[in-house]
Amino acid sequence: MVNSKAWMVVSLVLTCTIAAVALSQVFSITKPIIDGQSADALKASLSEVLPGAAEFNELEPGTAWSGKDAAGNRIGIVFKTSPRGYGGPITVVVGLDTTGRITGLGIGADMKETPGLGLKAREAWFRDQFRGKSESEVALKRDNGTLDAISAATITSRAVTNGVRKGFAQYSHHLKP
Amino acid sequence: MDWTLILTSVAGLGGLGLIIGIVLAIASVKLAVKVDEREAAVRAVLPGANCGACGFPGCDGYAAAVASGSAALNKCSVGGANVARSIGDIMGQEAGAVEPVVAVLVCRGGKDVAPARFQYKGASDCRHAALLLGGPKACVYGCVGLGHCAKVCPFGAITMGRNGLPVIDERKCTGCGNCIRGCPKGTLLLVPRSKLVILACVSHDKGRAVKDVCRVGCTACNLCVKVCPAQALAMVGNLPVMDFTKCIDCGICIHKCPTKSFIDRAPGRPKAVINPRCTGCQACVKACPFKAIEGEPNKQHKVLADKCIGCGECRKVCPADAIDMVGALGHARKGTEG
Amino acid sequence: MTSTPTRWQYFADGIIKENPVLILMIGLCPTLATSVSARDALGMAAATSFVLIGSNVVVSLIRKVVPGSVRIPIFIIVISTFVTIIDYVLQAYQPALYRVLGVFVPLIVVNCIILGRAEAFAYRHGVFDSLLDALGKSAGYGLVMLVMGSVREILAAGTWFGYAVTPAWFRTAPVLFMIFPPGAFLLIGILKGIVNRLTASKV
Amino acid sequence: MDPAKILMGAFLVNNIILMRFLGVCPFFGVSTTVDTSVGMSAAVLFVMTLATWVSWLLYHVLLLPLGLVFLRTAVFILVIAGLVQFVEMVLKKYVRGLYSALGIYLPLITTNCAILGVTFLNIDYEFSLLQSTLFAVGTSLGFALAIILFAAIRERLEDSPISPSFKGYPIAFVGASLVSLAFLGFTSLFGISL
Repeated sequence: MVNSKAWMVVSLVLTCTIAAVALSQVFSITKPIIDGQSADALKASLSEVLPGAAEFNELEPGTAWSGKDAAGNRIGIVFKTSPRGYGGPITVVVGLDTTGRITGLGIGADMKETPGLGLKAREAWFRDQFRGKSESEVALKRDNGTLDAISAATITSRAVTNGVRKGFAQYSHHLKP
Repeated sequence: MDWTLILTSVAGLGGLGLIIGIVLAIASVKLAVKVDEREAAVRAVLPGANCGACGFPGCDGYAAAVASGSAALNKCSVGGANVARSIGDIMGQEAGAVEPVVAVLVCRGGKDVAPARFQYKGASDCRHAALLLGGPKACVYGCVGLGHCAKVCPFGAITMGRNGLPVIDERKCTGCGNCIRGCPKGTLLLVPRSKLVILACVSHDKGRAVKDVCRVGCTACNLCVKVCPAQALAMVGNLPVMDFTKCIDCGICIHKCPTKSFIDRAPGRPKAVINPRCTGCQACVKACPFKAIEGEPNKQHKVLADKCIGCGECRKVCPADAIDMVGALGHARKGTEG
Repeated sequence: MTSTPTRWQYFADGIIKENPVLILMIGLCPTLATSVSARDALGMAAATSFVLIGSNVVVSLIRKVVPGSVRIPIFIIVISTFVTIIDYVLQAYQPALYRVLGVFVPLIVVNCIILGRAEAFAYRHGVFDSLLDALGKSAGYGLVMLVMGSVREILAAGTWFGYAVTPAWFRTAPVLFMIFPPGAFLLIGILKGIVNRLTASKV
Repeated sequence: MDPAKILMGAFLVNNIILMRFLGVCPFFGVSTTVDTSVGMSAAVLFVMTLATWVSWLLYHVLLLPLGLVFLRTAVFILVIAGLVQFVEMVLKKYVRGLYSALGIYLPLITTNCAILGVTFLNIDYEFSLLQSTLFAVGTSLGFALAIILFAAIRERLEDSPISPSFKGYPIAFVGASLVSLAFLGFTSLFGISL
């Protein structure tokens, strides 16, 4: 019985079914937690790059939001781009004030850069460099700009700066009220 | 319990499992390789060293050839007689007797007696060294001594000696021939295990040319050819070539050779002893090539033990059958059984 | 093996005598890739151990009913189930560690140790022995990962589990080489040399 | 990303073995001689390309629309395992020589991190089918380059005088470290940041 052809197929299908049931259960349990995390993570990251903003409404689904302060008047916009880094896409979130200067830059948590190297992009010193820069000033020292790259992770640094410039070009039209 | 998710994932993964299961099931039937069960049985008997001594690409190759009947049953020298017999049983035929062979080093030019002519710092392998002007050794014919044979021996029978010559452990050696094929200088020879006296030199030079490069090299002085009682040696290319069928392993050439270029694989040799039946006819005195017998005519003669090498020539000519070979039993020579 | 190995040996062998990475030479990919810092290395070792223990137990449970010809796909599904579980559990409850390990968590499913042990051991031994073997191999794997992670972190960042253990001047110019792939290869080469020296066995 | 960059990126810039650490087990196991390495590379090229097509189609046709993304790992590895077993049967039937040369390494191709790794990277990089194919071919060429290059070095290492405890794997690792160092030189060649 153990080695008959029929049992060969049946055992495979049986294992797949059990696996499928188990995985779907695990997924349905962990999915809300993961979504929950990323939902409030999104809100946190948006307000982090646009200080003083109380609530956001979506300009473009998933990529651009406009931020209002507690009093309800617009103080700027936030956009998200995902340039391709060393290990895969990097989510970059940029806040712009109404004059088009960067108020803050956040880097998504789910990037797959080389552990311990590209991941340094998330460190504050690198992100804070972007504060106060306008579109033309966003460039690495190496590309005759003012920002210095993460040592030994030029690919990641360049990916972030390119992402920011691309974001400026695509979304700064939202700034004009 | 999100039933739709469970059902879709079961359908997805389960369905895929079904498809793959069916494909593999059909494939295992259609693509089944028809393996002759005799081939599997023969393969199981073979030692599996894949050494190629049988002339086939490894044991699988030989098993396939035997099963298809296109190979003799006793080609596996590594397995020897019992493997041949079990293959015979499997194939239902009588396997011929297998003459066990063993690898022997036919060069005694170690570092102590055969100096190098330049320092070789390249890859420590004979085949590489031999490419460079024939190797670092003054004698270009001799064993380079960098251990290629030791490396290729699948049975670990060869280790490198102190003087840079390989030492072959005859108990482990199965005669597979890997070392013979690997050696760039051809200083290893496959000889039947029963063969005891072998020339240990491969130099085609003569006289002084050999003396300059190696103290134990054969200088082609032709003495061994003259003294050999069975005329088993013939000088070809400055080397005495031995006819194994004629040679009676008496050992005379070993002791007569001025440069000790022969080796004797017998651990010990018997000695001649004259018993009282001796009539003192002195036939043996003339026959002994080493003047090892003395005594007055018509009196009981005596053998000088230190001079006698146990070649057995005296025993052959003694009319009164008064001489026996004593000691080192089990190494009696053909025609000189003690 | 003259005497059938005692239960204790199933476990103890895994750590030194049959250490999966340094002796059996399997499971090299994640070892080299995620041992950039001690914390990540241990995180990876823990995740791998969870999957190894789970799969060894399940494989030995079902070994009698698994048909020989499709045993590999079935083992694979069992292993990938455990991997997906740890993948989503990490994402949900340990997002920080998950971000660091990145693509290597799903790649545990192809970690040669797990399928290797399932095929070589669990398929032929009882549940309890397989569990012991899995624990032993995980301990051995964890040990190697700890050593690799610590050495690389100390050399490359001057810290150990994040705490500075080296003088300040060293941290300004650490041995960045150890973060890069060549450093990992070199380190495991030296470790393997030392192990050879100790066990005096020539692999 | 234009095709040439993907191909060059996978082939040289981010070599799958030496830079991404995927496929290291067969890399050390098979690379003792050049011809087994060539055989292994051919098998990897074949299986990796096939696996990429099948996994890409499965993902974008079956998993994404049905929202079964969490099954990605299980489905991909199941497909690869089935594929390798199928390839093993075909090789055993028609290409006996390669089958006996690769022997143990065929089932180990299933657990070859490089193949599954590539299928995951194709999804993460959101490549189209053509781009994925290019990436797979580039990667397996990179695999072949690394393993054949290294096999030649290892054959040479066999005969060099090394202290006994470093002979075999340790010196192979050190050798690999140097080869990997050389590949490090390719980072961001032609501005490829793949």
